[in-house]
Amino acid sequence: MSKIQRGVSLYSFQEEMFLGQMSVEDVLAFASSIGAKGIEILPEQNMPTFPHIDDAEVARWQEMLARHGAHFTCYDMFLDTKLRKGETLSDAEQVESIRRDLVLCNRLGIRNMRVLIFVRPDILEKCVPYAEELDVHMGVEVHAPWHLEHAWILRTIDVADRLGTKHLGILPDMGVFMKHYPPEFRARFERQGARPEVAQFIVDQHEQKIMCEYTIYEVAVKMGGNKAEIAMAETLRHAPYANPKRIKDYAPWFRHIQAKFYGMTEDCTDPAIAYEDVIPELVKCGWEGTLSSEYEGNRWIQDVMPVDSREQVRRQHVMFERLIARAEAQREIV
Amino acid sequence: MSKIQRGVSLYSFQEEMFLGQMSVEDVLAFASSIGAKGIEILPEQNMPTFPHIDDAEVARWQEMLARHGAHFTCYDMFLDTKLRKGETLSDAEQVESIRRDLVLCNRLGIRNMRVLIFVRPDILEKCVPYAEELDVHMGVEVHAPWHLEHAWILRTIDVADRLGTKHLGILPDMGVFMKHYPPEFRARFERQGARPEVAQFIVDQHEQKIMCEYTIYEVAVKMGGNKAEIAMAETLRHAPYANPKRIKDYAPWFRHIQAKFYGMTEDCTDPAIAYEDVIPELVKCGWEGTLSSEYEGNRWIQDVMPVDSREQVRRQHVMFERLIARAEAQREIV
Amino acid sequence: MFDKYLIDAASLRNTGPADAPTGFAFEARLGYYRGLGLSMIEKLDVSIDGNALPRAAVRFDEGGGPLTLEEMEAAYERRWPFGAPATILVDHAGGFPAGEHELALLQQLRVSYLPFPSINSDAKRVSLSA
Amino acid sequence: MFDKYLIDAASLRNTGPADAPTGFAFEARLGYYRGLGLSMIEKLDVSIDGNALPRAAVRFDEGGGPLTLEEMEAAYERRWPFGAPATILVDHAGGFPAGEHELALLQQLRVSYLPFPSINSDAKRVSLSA
Ligand SMILES: [Mn+2]
Ligand SMILES: [Mn+2]
Repeated sequence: MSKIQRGVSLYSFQEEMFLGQMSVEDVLAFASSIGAKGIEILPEQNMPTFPHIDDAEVARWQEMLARHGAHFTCYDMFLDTKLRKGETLSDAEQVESIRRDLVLCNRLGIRNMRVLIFVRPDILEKCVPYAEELDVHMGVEVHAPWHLEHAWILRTIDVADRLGTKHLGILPDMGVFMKHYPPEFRARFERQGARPEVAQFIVDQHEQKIMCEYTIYEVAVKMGGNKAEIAMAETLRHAPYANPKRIKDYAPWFRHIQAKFYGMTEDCTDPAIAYEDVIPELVKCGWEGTLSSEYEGNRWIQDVMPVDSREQVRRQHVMFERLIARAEAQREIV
Repeated sequence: MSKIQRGVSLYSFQEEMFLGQMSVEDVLAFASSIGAKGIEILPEQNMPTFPHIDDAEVARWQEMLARHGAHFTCYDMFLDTKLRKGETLSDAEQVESIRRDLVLCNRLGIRNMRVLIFVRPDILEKCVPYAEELDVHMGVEVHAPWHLEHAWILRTIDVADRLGTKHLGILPDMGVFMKHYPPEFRARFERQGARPEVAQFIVDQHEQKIMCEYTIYEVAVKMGGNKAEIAMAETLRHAPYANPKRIKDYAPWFRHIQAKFYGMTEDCTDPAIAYEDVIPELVKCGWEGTLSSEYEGNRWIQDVMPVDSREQVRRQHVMFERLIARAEAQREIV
Repeated sequence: MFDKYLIDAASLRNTGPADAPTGFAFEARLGYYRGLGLSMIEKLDVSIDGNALPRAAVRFDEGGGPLTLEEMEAAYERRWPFGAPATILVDHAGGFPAGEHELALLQQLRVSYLPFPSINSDAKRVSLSA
Repeated sequence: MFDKYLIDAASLRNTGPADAPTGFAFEARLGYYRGLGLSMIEKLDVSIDGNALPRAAVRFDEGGGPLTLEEMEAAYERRWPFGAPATILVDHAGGFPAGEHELALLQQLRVSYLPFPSINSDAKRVSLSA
């Protein structure tokens, strides 16, 4: 059996939950039904009384998970450094906010915490003793336009190495592996007035992996792009294709993956994110952890069609099963 | 003895050559005097009759090199795709221009050609048969803001791997390893009106490796930066610190290095580029090739002081000898 | 990410005496994928047919009692939860004008991990069903 | 990268009959770190005291004979080598004006690997020494 487990982030169902069409228990029931038993939560999204979570609430969640044979995988933290107008939280306040989250992780029985990428490595260093004591891994989310090799990310890894701790590292968001431009992005920009030939130009430039600033310049200045076209070109800043070969080099520093996606085709393939390259790398290096669905397609289609997050997540998991099985088989042959 | 050889690019002496204060033979004599026997040329800079180089001219260069015990290492090509107003050279014309350069490399006895980063991988693919026949390695210059792992660079490597050729790869410019902000940049922006506290903010942000677009936004929008301050912040787009650990992964695809620098201190250290991290990596992986000085400091200081490219290059080579010897010694111990 | 859902058009109602309304109110949701502390809500701009109403005319109540936007800036212990309706109260002599008008709401949020303010906005043609 | 060196101030001279000059000329260098084919030199803007002279009044000669800027655009076989002076000839009735004036030269180059034009410029206070 594979060491790679499957799960979902509640983030994936934000459309239905926002509109009151799904409860968290509906999400758990659905996730369980597709074998995605690992549950990632955003307490600030999914726990209305946050940050005041009493023991009864903790028990309620544990019972709900048990009812569906599910378990928690990851806690997505936020850090409101701009709580007060015109000033930033002091370092001590930042550490205290993170400690609060670590304590809540521990109470909930969660061993991975997603740390927002803007949190300073020296702040995290001060939190390591709490993370160790509470046995929670703090993983800085590697989110586009950053990538696994960005010097900002390496600073956190350097801190972890220097301290020799196993409780600080990274948490990659698969959005960094955007091999092809998402059709959902293109379609929305076309609905907003992007001319098809300009949209095609942008898609072609991305396909060729041309430095995004060149494309933005071409569209904005040389082609006299309209507002939708320029906005579409600017999405390229956040659409890097990082090298999947690096996964093995960073595997020791991550234990959980946010499996970002924007839309799946009917035959259960992802037209944008390079899971076909990523999953074999994960299998090859023997990585253990959870691929946690992070569907972010709702905002790209909600203007024109109903959002069906369940169907999208279901398709992604069909793909995961297929790709994991294929990679495992390949591995046994080699 | 180390497999790493030392050399200079004529690019380093552009100030003195432009002003007629040094001839190419002066450069060769100087380079040889500091043990930098490998010579990189830019024919479009250093050969006034380019592209018409007759056999007598070739012989003149060979004799000049022999007089100084030097040898050619690399030929920096250009590709004038915009030769004609309003249209781009056809693919066939681009291939023909590159073939012309490869032939000239071969006539000059040069086995490495620096290819500009904008040259398309599919054009280079068409040039591979010529490169193989003429025994010239075409190395796409990996120049900031690109880096070794950028998807555009990986496309060329994919072509090389698919063809199984040893005559296509990359040619890293060490400017991608900018660990600290160059003091020469800062000083010039301060002369142009950047306030010291804003300049310090920019330097601090770079030191922390914060995503450059954030710093540009802070300076331009939040701090109401003046023209010099915004221009200084914008240099951060071209000041990445790529991970030196990747050098070993890409060593099979490069045979020559452009050793970019902006200024050396009197005690022969580079305050900006991470040669202290880069050279041990090169030594560890047994890389064979030439570190070719590419001094680019002239444009940052010429407004306020005379440029002394010789002294700058001399200092860099003192550093190279020191760092190579130290890394070799470390290697023998381990 | 939820701009089109911010204003609950059906919730629009006048406030004050029925025969001499002093304002109107409606339910709104926060256009963000998590809840947020009230102190980080920098603006709740309400406008009718493109005319912005004064900031001082707007109050907010997520359930903890009405606050002026000024008071909200220091409401460090209160939050607007994800997907939850809150009441936007607007002082407006005579109440919401008769007939159909465009009611717009713009939310400007101070999101710590973004260098610029996060802005969500919605505009809907609404009328008081009397 | 060589902006301050573009104009050779000492080379300024009038052209045409000495008693009724029809223009002036000076030596200039290309502000780029390599030579460039003439067809890629898009502009050679000459101005005196901030007043631009007409494009049609300017001619260029790197040694191959004078060309109008229009003709330069198709001069695919000629190059302006690195660091080499070339003559900028300017039609200007009466020659260069008497006394000290600011002479400026702006070069706009079409550099294939840059998405935007490369611009180099120099301005020097000069006077005819005769
Ligand atoms: Mn994510
Ligand atoms: Mn270079």
